[in-house]
Amino acid sequence: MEEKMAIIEAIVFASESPLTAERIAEMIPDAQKRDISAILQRLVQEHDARGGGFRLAEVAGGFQFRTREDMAPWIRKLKATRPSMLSPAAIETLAVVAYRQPLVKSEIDRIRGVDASGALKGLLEKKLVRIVGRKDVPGKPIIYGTTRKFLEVFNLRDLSELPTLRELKDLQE
Amino acid sequence: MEEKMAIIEAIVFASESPLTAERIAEMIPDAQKRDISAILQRLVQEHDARGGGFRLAEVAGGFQFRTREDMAPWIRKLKATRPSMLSPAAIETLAVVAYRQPLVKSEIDRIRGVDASGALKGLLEKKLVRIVGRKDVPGKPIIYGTTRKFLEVFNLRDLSELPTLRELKDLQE
Amino acid sequence: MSYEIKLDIFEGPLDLLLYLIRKNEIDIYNIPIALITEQYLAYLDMMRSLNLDLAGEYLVLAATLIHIKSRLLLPPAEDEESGEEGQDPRAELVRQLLEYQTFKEAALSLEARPLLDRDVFSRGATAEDQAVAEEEDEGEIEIGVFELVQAFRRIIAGLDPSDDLVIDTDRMSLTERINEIMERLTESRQLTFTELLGARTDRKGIVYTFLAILELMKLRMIKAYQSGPFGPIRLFLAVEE
Repeated sequence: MEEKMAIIEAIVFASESPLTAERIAEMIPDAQKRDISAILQRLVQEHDARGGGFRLAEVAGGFQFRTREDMAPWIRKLKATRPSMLSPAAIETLAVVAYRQPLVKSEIDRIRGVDASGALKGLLEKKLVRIVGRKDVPGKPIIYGTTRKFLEVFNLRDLSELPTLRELKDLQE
Repeated sequence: MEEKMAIIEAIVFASESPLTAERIAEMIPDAQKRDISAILQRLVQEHDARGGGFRLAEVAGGFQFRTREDMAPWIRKLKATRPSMLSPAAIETLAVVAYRQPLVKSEIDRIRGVDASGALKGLLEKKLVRIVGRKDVPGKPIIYGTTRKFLEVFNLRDLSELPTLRELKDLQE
Repeated sequence: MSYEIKLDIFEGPLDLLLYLIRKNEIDIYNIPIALITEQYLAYLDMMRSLNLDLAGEYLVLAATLIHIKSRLLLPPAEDEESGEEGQDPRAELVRQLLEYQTFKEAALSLEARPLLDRDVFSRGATAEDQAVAEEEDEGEIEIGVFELVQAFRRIIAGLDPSDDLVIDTDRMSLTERINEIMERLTESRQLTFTELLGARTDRKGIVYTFLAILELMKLRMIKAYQSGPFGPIRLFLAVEE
């Protein structure tokens, strides 16, 4: 393997969170962001072609090695602890925030028909939702949005990877 | 890649500590320890032949993916450029300064119940806290406040965008 | 009874209503309000008899259903004055239900994604990673404003409640002004009140600037002098750097 490609692979492998081409470019002095992006894409293809137990995934605007989805039953055996799951109320609230962000709490309450305080606090603590700012209306209510960690946990490259509300609506017909 | 080999690769990749063939055999019901050892050896060779940024290393009686030794300088760069984070003591001190500013150090110590010198120094170095002025009382104590960078880091237009205790309490319900 | 199993898994009144609509195989655009209201109220009764916590929102929707029912009993409105063509009283509720249903679908599609640490896993942290993490202070965390206000609440929870701890956006606006004034005074050594005001000639700007100056004088951080009645107010740092 070409040296620059091996270096990029090593850096991505060693990182604990997804790395963007920009951040990698900061570490390799004579590299262009464009070249790095191209190399990352080649690495994605190479690992997919290998068909090994893990692949290079594109998440949260960056790249991270992750196990193949169909390997999950085996990894769960390895990790004795069960991952902490989100309650249905939390996932509903998260869905509303993800699709309607930036938005205020009263909007979440209105859509779900119940008070979202508890669910919202849990999502803030799990760092899946964050405070974005305040809305410029009387009372200056807090505006919420999703975080980078939301993209990481839900394996999303960016928000546009979510199906649109229209697509979801058509699904119900 | 053969399925069993991919499974073993995924397990070793996801494990936090080096895994022995015995441990892996416990997770794969119909596998012989001998077969697993052979597959691990083939994986070692395959990754060495690829010449990528990481390899499958035999360490402490087990197997673990590790970056190549000659990649160490790059990995150090990665660790050095980690996004700067704050310790719990620093967050507490910063919270007190942010909400109670302008204030003197003795006031921070009193509110936190411990000496804040270390945390305060770190926050001054990170330019999240600054010296606002001095008080015209005996000893001329230094008065602290937050900086413009504090607003930038926390993505605030101004201090009035900070969430209030009441707003936090409203979420507990 | 299948009822009991269902009760605690409703996410709210809209969820309960959607369940009833599905159970009765009803067309959501043509809800038989009388039937649904009756079943909805029966569920509320059951929840009450089981001493389940009934959120106020359930009662609000009950009232809405009863209101719609009564309006449907009236002859079609002849609202010629308003020019409206007697809208279906169910329209708003249907719109709300459809919107909620779409987000329930969105929640399902989120849940079905390959989740980190459930379906996909990143590389296990090695001993080296942990060593590096420990080097840089015990357990550092990335934070946002939510973590900041939480930290503040934790700290003051143990304090004397008589402490003046009222923090609101007005107080923080004042703090913002105080910081600005100190910054400008550090640069220019002395300023008049008018110079400090600058372009802030609105009532709020003037009030905050004035309050900030009073606060700074009380804290003995600045000194103010006035050469005579109605003369310009000059401000100085109390302690020269």
